[in-house]
Amino acid sequence: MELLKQTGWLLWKDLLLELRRRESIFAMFFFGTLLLFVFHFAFEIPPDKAAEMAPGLLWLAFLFTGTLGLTQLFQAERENHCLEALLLCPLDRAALFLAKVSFNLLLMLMVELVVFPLFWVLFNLTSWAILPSLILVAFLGTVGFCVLGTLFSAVTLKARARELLLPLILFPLMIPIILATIRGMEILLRTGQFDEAFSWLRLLLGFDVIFLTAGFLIFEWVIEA
Amino acid sequence: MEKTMRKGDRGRRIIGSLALCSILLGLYFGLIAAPPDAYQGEAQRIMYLHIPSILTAYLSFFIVFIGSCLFLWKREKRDDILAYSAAEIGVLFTGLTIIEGSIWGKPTWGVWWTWDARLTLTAILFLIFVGYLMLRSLIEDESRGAVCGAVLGIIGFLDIPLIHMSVYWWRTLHQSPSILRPDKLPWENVHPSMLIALSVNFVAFILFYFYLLSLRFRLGEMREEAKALKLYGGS
Amino acid sequence: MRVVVRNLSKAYGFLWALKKMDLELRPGECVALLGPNGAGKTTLLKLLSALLYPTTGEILIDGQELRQGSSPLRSSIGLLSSNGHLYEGLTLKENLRFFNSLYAKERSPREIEETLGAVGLERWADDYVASLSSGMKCRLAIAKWLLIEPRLLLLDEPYGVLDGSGVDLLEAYLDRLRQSGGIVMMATHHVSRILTICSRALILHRGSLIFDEPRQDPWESFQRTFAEFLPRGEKWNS
Amino acid sequence: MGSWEYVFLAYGIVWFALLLYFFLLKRRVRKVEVELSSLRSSGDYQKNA
Repeated sequence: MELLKQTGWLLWKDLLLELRRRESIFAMFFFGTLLLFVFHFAFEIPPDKAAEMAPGLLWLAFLFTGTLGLTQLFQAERENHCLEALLLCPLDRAALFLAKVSFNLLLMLMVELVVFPLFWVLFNLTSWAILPSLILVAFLGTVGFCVLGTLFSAVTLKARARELLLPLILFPLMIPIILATIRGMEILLRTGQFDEAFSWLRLLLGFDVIFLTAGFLIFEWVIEA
Repeated sequence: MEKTMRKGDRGRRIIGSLALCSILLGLYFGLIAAPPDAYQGEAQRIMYLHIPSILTAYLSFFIVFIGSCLFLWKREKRDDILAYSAAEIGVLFTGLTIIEGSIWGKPTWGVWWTWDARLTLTAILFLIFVGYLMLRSLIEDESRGAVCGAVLGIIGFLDIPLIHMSVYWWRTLHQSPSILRPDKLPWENVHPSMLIALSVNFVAFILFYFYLLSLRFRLGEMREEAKALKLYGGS
Repeated sequence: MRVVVRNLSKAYGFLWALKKMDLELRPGECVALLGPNGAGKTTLLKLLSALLYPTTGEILIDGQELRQGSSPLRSSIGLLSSNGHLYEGLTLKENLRFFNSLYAKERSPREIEETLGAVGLERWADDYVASLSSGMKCRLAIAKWLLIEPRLLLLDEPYGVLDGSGVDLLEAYLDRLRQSGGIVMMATHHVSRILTICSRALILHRGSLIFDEPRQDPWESFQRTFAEFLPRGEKWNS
Repeated sequence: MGSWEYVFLAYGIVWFALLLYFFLLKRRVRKVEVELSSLRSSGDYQKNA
């Protein structure tokens, strides 16, 4: 229970700082929509193959936007040695991990809230019935991205060339997420039912559970190193 | 420190000589003794290189995982040196595996690179290894670099099965399983001497791998000792 | 609150920051930590507040070993660094509320305003910390520790930024903390000022403890060691 | 190219790279040994005092 209270306060601080500075959220919004347009120009998508290519482009936009958010994640802690201030408190390090994961998750979900309908319109997809399952797949994918992304954002906190190193380490490890979400969405768009996409969904769920627990255990050593 | 140096060296020399003669044996079997494969002809001989090096790459990734776990648990510099040495040699073997794979691909499929499941997996493993070495070199603080490297080693290893599953599902989705499935080892029509060639080469690779690993580990230990001498020598 | 330091040493790569130190801090003591730059003062403070992992040796607080991670011991340890450890983007009140809640000390807004008044910052209560001068940031840090009430307070050169009234405020707080059985350790270069209030002085030289004596009035031994090891420029009665 | 060329190409690259790494490693080990012996023999204990 104590863990949740501390996580709540940390999240309150992060959201307050973000609402005041509005650095990450605007940058991620515009970057997401920009990427979507750029992809649209870059690839001539024939209408019949739209269902096949659309999820891939959408998820590329989310991944790059998410990485943008990740590099800013510990920015507040870097100023004024605030990370030391947090480590001084009798704070459960897992609470800090949980707070940072949920903060980045909130940011990415807000971006997805805007980019998703835009994507829907741009690729003039029609079937509304499968929207809830699409959202479920996108949500699980974003959770997996935020969990591993937060862990490695902390790992590369004090490394040189941090912004280059983070994507280089993160993307190979993200391949299960990338494949699962894109293939899952594509099957949903193409067939409309869940049967085939179910195995991808199980993979996503497994990914999230494994790395959430691994993150919980390992984060403490990373942040204290 | 003197005594262990000599014992370690003698042990390593034995492994070295064993590795050397098994390599020669492997070359003999692989290139001369084994008959050409019914479908691929001579090109199939590259398989005697390809399979052992893939397994050695996975073995070195497993050693990085073990070294990383031990280091995070007991924080002994020795385990970190083991993990780093295994990663460095792992990169070498994984890179070679990719080169062999594409060379083997040319005569059998007529193209240098196909998104065949096994080649893709080796490429991903290579990227993770490169990420590990980049991370270690870009973090100045020694102890922090070791901890962060260990975390990447553990998370990377935990991710391998998930990557396996997703890549294989992704492959079966696209490429209908052809008769010549490179993922499945052609065991049925294998000639006994082919089997011998494969196993001898496998032993040769493993021995040579452990020889290189112990040598690199020795180098790491000596560097650590030199650092300690500069440091403790002063107090 | 008793702090026992046994065989403590810390090395950064090739350099010894702290060499084999043995130390004991008893309740009610105000320890002055003196020494030239790079003598290991900050390293010792960070080790005592478990921000750094000792290379060898251990630190026992009330018999329990101080280890990194979220040990409950941390709620009784405070580190006051003159301008750090505050969120620039938050206002003064939010900073205090945030840190108090992390220390599991629910403070009502009235208490927070009172403490801000005590340190003379009530007028800037709702401004951002970024707009404060470093002296005012140090006062806010004092307000933070006033509310959290640590048993062991470590200070890293607070005199540098504080003005006259700030110093009196700080020294009054340190006296109150000592009376209630807490321990104070301050690393500083303002030797004369700390000598007036400290009950014991330590001198660090290149990571090793070369002087550790309780205060007496005619303190020849201190003057001798101090003059011998510290650079000329550092007049001890400045 | 006949399939034999590919075989030799593959074997050549692999064993060349492995032996190259082996010699580089040997050189690195020798370099550190020299440094270690100089450190140990000269025993420059004063440097850090």
